[in-house]
Amino acid sequence: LLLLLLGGQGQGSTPGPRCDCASNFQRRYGPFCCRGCPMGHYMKASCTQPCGDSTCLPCPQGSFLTRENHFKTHCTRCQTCDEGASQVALENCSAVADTRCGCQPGWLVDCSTKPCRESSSFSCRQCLDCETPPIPRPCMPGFFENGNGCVSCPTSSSSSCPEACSAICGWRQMF
Amino acid sequence: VLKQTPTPHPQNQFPALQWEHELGLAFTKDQMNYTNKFLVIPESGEYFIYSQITFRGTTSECGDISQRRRPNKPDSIIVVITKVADSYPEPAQLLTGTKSVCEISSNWFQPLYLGAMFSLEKGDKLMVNVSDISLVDYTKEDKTFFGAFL
Amino acid sequence: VLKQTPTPHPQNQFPALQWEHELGLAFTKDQMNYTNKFLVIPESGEYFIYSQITFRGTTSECGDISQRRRPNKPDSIIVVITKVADSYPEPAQLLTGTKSVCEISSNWFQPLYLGAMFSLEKGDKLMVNVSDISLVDYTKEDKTFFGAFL
Amino acid sequence: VLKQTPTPHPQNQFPALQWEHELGLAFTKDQMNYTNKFLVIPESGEYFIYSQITFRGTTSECGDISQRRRPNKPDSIIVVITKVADSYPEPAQLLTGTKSVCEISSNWFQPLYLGAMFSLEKGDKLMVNVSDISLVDYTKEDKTFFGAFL
Repeated sequence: LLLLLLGGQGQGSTPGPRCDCASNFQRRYGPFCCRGCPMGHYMKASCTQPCGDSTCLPCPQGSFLTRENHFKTHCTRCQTCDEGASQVALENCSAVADTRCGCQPGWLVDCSTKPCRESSSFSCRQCLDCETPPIPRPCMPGFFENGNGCVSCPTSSSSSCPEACSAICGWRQMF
Repeated sequence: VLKQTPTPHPQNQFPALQWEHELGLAFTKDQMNYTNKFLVIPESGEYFIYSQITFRGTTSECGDISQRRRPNKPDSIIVVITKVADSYPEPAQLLTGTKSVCEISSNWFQPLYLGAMFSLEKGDKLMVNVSDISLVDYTKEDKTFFGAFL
Repeated sequence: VLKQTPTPHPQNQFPALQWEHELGLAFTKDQMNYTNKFLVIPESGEYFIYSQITFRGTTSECGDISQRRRPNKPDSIIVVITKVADSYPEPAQLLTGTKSVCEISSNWFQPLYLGAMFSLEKGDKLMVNVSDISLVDYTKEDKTFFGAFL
Repeated sequence: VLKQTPTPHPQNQFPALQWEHELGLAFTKDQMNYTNKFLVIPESGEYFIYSQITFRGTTSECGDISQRRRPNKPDSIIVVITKVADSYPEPAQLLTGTKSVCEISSNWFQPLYLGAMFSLEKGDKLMVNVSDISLVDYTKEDKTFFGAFL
């Protein structure tokens, strides 16, 4: 005598949808396998019947979740754009997507670090000073301008002493 | 931390920060209450209080080395965790993080972290004050935070 | 912390550190489990999570003040404590320490410390990610460490 | 922290700090005992140990950029939390905060914070050692502190 058992594996007598938490959008909570929450919602409570839906509530204002069929119990807080760095919100936070910060049209994204990383902060600079070369600034004490760089002042007595180096090698000119 | 709305504060007092206490990673529990910039202590006992403030700024005058005659005085960043109690009219400074800033780079950013255990009374209120609110990085909750537990 | 064997990591993700969890001062207790760069949370509750990373490097390009036209951009050191949960497919950044680096000295070294309380679920996994593993001082256990307690 | 009276200390050891343990915010409880620079552990268990030392100094030689040919070597500030146990004749370094100092400003000040959990035995003694006592800011209790809890 061959006894063939099919279906629900002891979860209620009527053969319902496959509900053994095997598929990745079900998760076991106590005796039940539950279906997850949609994007933009957090899980308030797990399901109360086999293969039931979890209780999902919308993300409160200022928070979001981008993924489907999840079991997260709180939403992620939206980032805030850095007004001190002249950033603006290119896209405001919604229940399903974080704030997207950037620069207003005509402004340049100026990464704060070198190398620039994906997570590096940035500031926005108005483009009227984007193209023009930086205002040349005097070289450090002990260096003089040579071409477009700064070169250290001569210390040997053989060479002439540039004016910017007078504090270092100017005395030799007097002899 | 929340984006701060500049508010008038007494001349000799650093401004207090506003905090998010429900969204994202933030939470309160066991009657620990947050109201109007204060954590309110629900029962007397020893609490571990902690905070990190990430500061960021553009280059400081002190760091401008091109016009240098002699070393400049540094700017500074300061964070203070303060207790306000009904039992005494003056706030008490529990923890202070203070650092000089003299950066030669075009911009700078750095955190100050504080944490210690204190004997507190029911009803005591805790706040976080900073030397300059405009330097506080409020953009992400994992960079600037404040908490206490029994 | 253990000497790190460079491993490939997704472009937009910082590499995770490997830790010693039995030798010397390191220990695990009450079913707290360490496996493959992760601390695994044994029971749901509020945990205080902390870490210090000591970074060290040679002088940075930004700190080379001789060729200066105008202030250079700083490099940076970053440490992030990250949570990975079964309940959600994306990791969550719990704590971030980020500091600009523009040192004029021949070499530099500095710690970043982080610590805060979080509400965690059984099975949640914690790891420590850093911006540049080659800058991490892994030589002594009292300089670079990571832990959590209930 | 108390104003430190310079005391001779072994050449290879950093000097230990003296602490106030009763006045102001300082307190000891549940048989935790403070004596002669040491916190004495009253019962075996896992303790969270923490300390912040605020250092301050005038400009460092390394930061003197006027005569610069090539980058100088930095000074450094170091804080170590050390355990002394009857079970073993040598002290154990539990936590170390170490930072290079190469400040170009006329003066500088900065904190180093440490905190972690350790498995300790009854009778173990904890002290805080620093690289240079003269750099420690002992003026206010909220800037420089030390503690442990079970």
